[in-house]
Amino acid sequence: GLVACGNSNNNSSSSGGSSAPPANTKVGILLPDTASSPRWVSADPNELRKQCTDNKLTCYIDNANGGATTMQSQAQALINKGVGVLLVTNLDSGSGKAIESLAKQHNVVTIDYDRLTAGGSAAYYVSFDNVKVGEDQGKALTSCPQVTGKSAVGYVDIDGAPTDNNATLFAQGYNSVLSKQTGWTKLAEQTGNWDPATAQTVFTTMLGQHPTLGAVMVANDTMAQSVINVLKSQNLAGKVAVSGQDATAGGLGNVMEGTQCFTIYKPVAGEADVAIKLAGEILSGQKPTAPATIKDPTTGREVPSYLASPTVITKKNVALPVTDGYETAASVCPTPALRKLCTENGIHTP
Amino acid sequence: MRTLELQGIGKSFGPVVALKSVDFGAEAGDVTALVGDNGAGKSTLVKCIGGIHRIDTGEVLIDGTAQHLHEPRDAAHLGIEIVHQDLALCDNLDVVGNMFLGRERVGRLHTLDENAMEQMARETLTSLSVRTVRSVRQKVASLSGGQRQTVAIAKSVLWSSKIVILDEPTAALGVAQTEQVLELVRRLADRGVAVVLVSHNMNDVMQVADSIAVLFLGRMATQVRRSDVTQTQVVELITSGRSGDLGLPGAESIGASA
Amino acid sequence: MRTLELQGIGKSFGPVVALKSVDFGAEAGDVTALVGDNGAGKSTLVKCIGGIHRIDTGEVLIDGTAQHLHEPRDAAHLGIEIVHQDLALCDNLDVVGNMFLGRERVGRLHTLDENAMEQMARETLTSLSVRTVRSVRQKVASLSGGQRQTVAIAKSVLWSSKIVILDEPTAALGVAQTEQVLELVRRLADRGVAVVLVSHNMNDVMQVADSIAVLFLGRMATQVRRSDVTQTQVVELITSGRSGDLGLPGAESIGASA
Amino acid sequence: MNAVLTEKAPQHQPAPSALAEYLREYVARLRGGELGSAPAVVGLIVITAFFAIVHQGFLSAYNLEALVIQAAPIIVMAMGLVFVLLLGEIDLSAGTTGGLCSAIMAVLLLRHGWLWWLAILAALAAGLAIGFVMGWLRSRAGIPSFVITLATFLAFQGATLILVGGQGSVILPAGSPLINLENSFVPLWLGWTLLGVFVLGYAAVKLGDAQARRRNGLTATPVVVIVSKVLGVAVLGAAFTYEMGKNRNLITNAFFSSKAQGEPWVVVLLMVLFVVWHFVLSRTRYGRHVYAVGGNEEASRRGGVAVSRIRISVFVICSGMAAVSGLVAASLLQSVQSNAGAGNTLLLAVGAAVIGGTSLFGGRGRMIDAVLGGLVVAVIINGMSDLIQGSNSSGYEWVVTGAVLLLAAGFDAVVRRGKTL
Amino acid sequence: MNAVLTEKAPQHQPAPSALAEYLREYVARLRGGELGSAPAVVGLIVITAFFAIVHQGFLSAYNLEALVIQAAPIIVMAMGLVFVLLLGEIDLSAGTTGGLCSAIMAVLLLRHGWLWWLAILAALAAGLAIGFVMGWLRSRAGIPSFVITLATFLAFQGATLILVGGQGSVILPAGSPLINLENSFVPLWLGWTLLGVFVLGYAAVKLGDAQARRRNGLTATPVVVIVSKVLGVAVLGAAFTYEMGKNRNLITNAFFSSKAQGEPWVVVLLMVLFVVWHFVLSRTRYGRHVYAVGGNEEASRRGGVAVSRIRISVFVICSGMAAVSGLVAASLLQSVQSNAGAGNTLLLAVGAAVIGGTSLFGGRGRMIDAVLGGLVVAVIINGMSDLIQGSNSSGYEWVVTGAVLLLAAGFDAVVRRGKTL
Ligand SMILES: Nc1ncnc2c1ncn2[C@@H]1O[C@H](COP(=O)(O)OP(=O)(O)OP(=O)(O)O)[C@@H](O)[C@H]1O
Ligand SMILES: Nc1ncnc2c1ncn2[C@@H]1O[C@H](COP(=O)(O)OP(=O)(O)OP(=O)(O)O)[C@@H](O)[C@H]1O
Ligand SMILES: [Mg+2]
Ligand SMILES: [Mg+2]
Repeated sequence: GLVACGNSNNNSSSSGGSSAPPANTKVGILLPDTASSPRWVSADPNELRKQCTDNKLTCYIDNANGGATTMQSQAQALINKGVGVLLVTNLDSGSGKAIESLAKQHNVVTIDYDRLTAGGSAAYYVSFDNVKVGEDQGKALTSCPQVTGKSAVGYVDIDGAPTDNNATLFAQGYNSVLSKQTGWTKLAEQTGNWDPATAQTVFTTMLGQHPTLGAVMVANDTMAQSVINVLKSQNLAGKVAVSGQDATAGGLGNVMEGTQCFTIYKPVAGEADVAIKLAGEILSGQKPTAPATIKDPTTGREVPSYLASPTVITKKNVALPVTDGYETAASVCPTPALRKLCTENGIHTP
Repeated sequence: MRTLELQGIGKSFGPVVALKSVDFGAEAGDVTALVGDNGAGKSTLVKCIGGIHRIDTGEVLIDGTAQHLHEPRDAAHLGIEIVHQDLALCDNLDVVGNMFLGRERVGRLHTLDENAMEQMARETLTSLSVRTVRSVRQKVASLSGGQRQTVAIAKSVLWSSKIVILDEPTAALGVAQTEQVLELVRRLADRGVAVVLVSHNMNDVMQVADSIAVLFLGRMATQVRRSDVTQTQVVELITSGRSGDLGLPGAESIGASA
Repeated sequence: MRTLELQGIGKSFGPVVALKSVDFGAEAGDVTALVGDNGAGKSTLVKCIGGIHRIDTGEVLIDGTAQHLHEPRDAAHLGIEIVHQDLALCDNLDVVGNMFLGRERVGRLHTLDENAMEQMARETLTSLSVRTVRSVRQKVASLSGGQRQTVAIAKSVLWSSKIVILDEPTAALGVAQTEQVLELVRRLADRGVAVVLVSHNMNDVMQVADSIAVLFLGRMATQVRRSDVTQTQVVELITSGRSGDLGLPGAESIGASA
Repeated sequence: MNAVLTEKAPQHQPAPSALAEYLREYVARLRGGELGSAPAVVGLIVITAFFAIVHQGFLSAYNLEALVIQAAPIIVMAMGLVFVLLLGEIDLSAGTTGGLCSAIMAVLLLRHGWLWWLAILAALAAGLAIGFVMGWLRSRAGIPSFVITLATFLAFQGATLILVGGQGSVILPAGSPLINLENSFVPLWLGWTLLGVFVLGYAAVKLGDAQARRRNGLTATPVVVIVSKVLGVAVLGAAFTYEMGKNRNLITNAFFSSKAQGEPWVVVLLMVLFVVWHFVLSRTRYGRHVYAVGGNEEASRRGGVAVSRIRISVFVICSGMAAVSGLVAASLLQSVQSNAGAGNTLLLAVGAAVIGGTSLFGGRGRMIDAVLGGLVVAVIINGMSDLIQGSNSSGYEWVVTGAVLLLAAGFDAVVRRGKTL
Repeated sequence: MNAVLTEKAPQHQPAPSALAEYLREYVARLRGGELGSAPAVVGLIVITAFFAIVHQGFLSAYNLEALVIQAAPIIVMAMGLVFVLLLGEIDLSAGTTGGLCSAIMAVLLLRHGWLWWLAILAALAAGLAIGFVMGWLRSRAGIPSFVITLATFLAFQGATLILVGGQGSVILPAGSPLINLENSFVPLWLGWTLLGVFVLGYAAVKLGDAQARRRNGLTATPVVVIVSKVLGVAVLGAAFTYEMGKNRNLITNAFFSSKAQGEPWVVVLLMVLFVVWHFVLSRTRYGRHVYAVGGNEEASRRGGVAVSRIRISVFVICSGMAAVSGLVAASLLQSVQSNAGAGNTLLLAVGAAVIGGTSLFGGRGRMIDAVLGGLVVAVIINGMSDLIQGSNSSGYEWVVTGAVLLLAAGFDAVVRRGKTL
């Protein structure tokens, strides 16, 4: 699926640039799926489209629905359309690399968006630092009220899908923190596959085996909901520290209720505006210099990178994603009970 | 006015013309034999009456009224019961289930009245001289060829109907069972049912029929009273389409066989 | 030494005893009729010989040697050809495909020699008096009952075999075709083939058989030469298991029917 | 009935009703391959025993509850699928139909403020309507059900995604009665009462049947056999109810006195659905016709069965049950995901029905198959989630799940060897 | 042959071989429902025309190439599935088998340093072995193929994940010959030569057949019909080869002078596979036996066909082709994913075969079905990815893909109405 956006009027100059208007204003954007995070369904497309309009670019946005072949054919279609820059959020490095070499063949510049394509040929990498996301998750978990002051804490890991490289990076991040935390012992580690049903089955068993666990390191909000379901049935919700990620509406609700300790807010705007501005500059013939580089783990190439920092959301700053416009108040506070909590926490419902 | 009357029935399967303007009639109280060579179109005609095949041209009249037969149910509603040559039984149901298929008895709470059905099934089978069906709760998949045929016949005579058509009902039956079925056919006719009997056995036909219709290569050669023909004449009609001045005009009976 | 000899054959289906220590024999050059009431076990016996059912007890001897029949192929390799009562044709293949199934002719490059097969199929069918099969390239799904039976018979007599077993081969056939098949049966026997004919038609049996074996409720009542019995005796044997001093001992023939 | 035939009214011999006779017949039937539920039951026992040995807490009351609530959506979906499979059809979209219906419910409930029972009714109505359309396409347009349901499988996945939208999931409000289905428990006294009603009803029906048959001079199951069957059911049910009566709260202390006690409400739902559908399949005209059409469509048509109406109806039932299954899953997860019902949901439910003994070629299958097969699948999945650990565990878990599934089916097949109708 | 029958050697009437007669028969056959590939061809044309109208670049040489290389893995898999479907069986695991085999290839190539052709051979061998085991389980243990392949579907998904590991994918080295299959092009002269050989071979076979039949006094297709068929194929082939001869590199500048010209090598692979399997199915004893077993297993067994060997063999062929399909997909993506072959791969391939005209109940199907059906599916997917707009596009894309699939199948079904054997 494609969305054409922005102003196709080629004569106006790009927002910050003083250079001549770009001859080509077409940017292709390939998003991965709908399961690994809800962000790919609305947050990213909306923000990217907004940025494109602001930068007077024509953007085509595709979502591959988790299919590597689908993404490949979408890339071909976009190249067929004549895009000059391709933003790729790969499903995995292999298929990402194939797309990037295809683009290179056709002289299209690629930017890795959110996920680094190992061994790929992208000109730039724009992302949050995923290992850092994991580290933040680990640190935030250890400072949850449920575990502070305890000398010994048993915890379990519920990871994302092993097919997703990001999940590996998150795990790398939080494991590096938690394994060094004194008094913390890992009781079990399993994958929840980014799937709430799997996560719920897995955690049910874990809780049965380790009823005294003190913290659950769960990779995102959707799976955290499943963990909380099980804890609720044992009257343990709120007494065990539960992590999260993505600042979903449900996640924010759980944070307000106190059943989830925190979530990670990755303001898409931080990525999207950088990436689209970059694309505009490339199209107008510039070669911007990135503030940092990230080493490609397979080739060792230093990829020019723009890295944004995530924000940990706890009860204190829970209103932030809503005031940013990342989530709407209506979706965070759908029921009277939640509406009351929202008001208490500074989220204003219409 | 005949109970069953066919006028100008035609039926083709793609390039194959199976029936060509066939006229046929069966009267209440008569046994009408329908004979013809293999592939003459007898079963096709029966299936047309039964609503299994759509008729291309022509009309079916029941008691003088033209009827539309699009579904086997239509035929059943008009009081037509048929035993088809390919018996078509549900192998996964037992004998009782097959005999009452589509007309199950229900008792309280609209539940199946298995006991009543089982008893009626037994009685019917016994009356047809079937001694080797071990149990009416047997799946029909395990029955012998003759036993299957008996079940199909029993199924069709369970109901009081106006017209009963039997397509080679005794093909797989033993000596005693064949006799029972022929007797049954006679008895049905005597009760005022119009019975149509398709058979290749000339002895049976000559013994039980009141009227004989001969199909030849999809055309009706002739329909005559039993008393007006000899067995030799019937055989001649079957094999060549004519016999003396009976049957199709000479040219057609030859031409049709090309 | 008989070409086909069965000794003490027994076969049960779960709780159903279909055959109980059956002895039977067929000699080369003879037509041996196998008769019996519906459900007597004739088809079961034929299937045991054909390797379709495993025998529970007893032995099959071909030319005096005991043989193991586990698969229909085993029977074919021993020179046994069978037309089963349930014809079993592949509806999605044409007449030629069915007639040569399992024994297709191949030509150059191991490709099917369709032309040769088509010609042989035509010739065989014509010799069996089948005039209404429009084309041997027709799918058998579209054939009439008698036409299907003819195809099955033709399939089995295409090959030179030692033993030919026909299970009610004329059940669906017309007058002329039945005659052809009976003639064929005689001709095969005269050429030294051991022919076994299962039939319910006593006229045919008395006309063509050299030896008659009577099954009664899964037991062999008797096997006699044709010349030693009358038709009435045979019918009596079929229906009650004994006739005079022929057949099963009195107690058994009654006891078995319980 | 035509009187022609009754001229020779026959004597029916009174049947021997001795226990010995019954057992002899039963053994002969078993040997002849009519195994009924035996293989699935034995398989279930073997697998349960295996997991109970390798995994300590497997048979704890806590895990037993988890097992039941995890099995519930699979069993409900499998129950619906039995109808479709009985006709030799397939519904690949049952999973996504369930997902779509639960999404409809969630969206109506939360975004449009409908009353909870109205939202549930709407979801069920959507399921029935979906089934009707698919059945109509199969029956009237003659499109193979594999293709129809492949198309709807894709389409409903998309529709759910559109409905749930950017939030990835819709979370059900805590107090909603739907959530209680899987997360709230039947009071102990009611649990025992329901068990009593069920057992007594079962006994009454069976004894009544035998009585009626004997009155009509037909062979009937001996009373002692019926009594032992009823006792068996009663003992199993009592054991389950007793076990579920234990407090499953893992941690108790002075502050929290709440107890998790009693069977989840979904057990009652399962019982009701089972009894109703079992009754429909085995004792009504409709059920008989379903079997008949599955066994021989042409014969049924000739017998006057309204084949296309039956065909449509099984799709309606299947999709309706899929909707129920979707609601149960939503109750379990207390939320509806944008990918609800996708993935392996459907395959596992079909697998459950087949392992239970239902044929994919039509004509053979019973309601109990769905229950037993669903339990087998749930036990495998639950047991597996503890057996294999580690962050890359899912790979090994899939491999082992496949292997166990194959073992279960292989066991079943070998026992039935060649008896698949 | 037994001489008994030839005593009455009959006269076979010489057949009329006029064109008129042939056409009359053809029309009658069409009317009678023997439609062959007609519905799939018409469907393909309609859908292509639709997309060509709503989407400008759809018929560009560039997109044509994309279409072909996207369709290739589906077509190859569907070809293998035709064999399994002809026997009324199903292979749910064909997708993951392909994924697993390509993962084996990638791991051997990259982590164990095998030669590329050895690695490919190993992958193919793995495919054949997998097929053998599944066929054996089906044939000897009697487990329904739905359950076997459901189990292997799960297990292979897990095995691929384990093999590929946590990185999500294994990347094939740039220069490896396997990548050329989908990404490198046949020289123009060779493309035209191959087309010539194919067309001449087709003409020779058809004319030779007719000649032989006429020599034997049998009815044969009139020469003029054969010539027009051959011409049709030649024109279509030439149009394709010509279009593929255009340079498809859209942007050229001083730095990049490379041209993308000629058809992808995978086209040659497809042609060879098609010719071989078509030959096997239509002209060999083995192919005849496959149809026979699919039509009536018992009749085939009685006819002396080695049923269980045939049954095993179709699983071997299907899994072998699945392995080839997996390799083609790996070539397309230049890498192997840890979830390779999961998802909708298999369903789409089965859908392709069915839309092409293959029955799921066995006995009816041809090789050309896989090709035509695969093209229909590929056109839908390719066309769809450009058609749908909006932020929630993937949802709408699914919905519309499902709808179009249903339309394609519905068209096919309505045309064949009631003629599904
Ligand atoms: N579905 C069909 N498609 C094509 N041709 C058919 C079909 N059904 C019957 N025919 C043809 O129609 C003709 C008449 O068949 P029909 O079954 O009516 O013969 P019949 O008189 O019953 O013969 P028999 O005595 O052998 O049963 C045959 O030539 C047969 O091949
Ligand atoms: N597969 C089976 N399962 C159970 N019982 C069977 C099976 N096959 C046959 N029988 C039983 O075995 C007995 C003999 O059957 P068989 O088919 O041999 O009879 P037959 O002599 O050929 O009869 P007919 O003259 O009717 O063809 C019958 O009572 C039948 O019900
Ligand atoms: Mg007939
Ligand atoms: Mg028989």
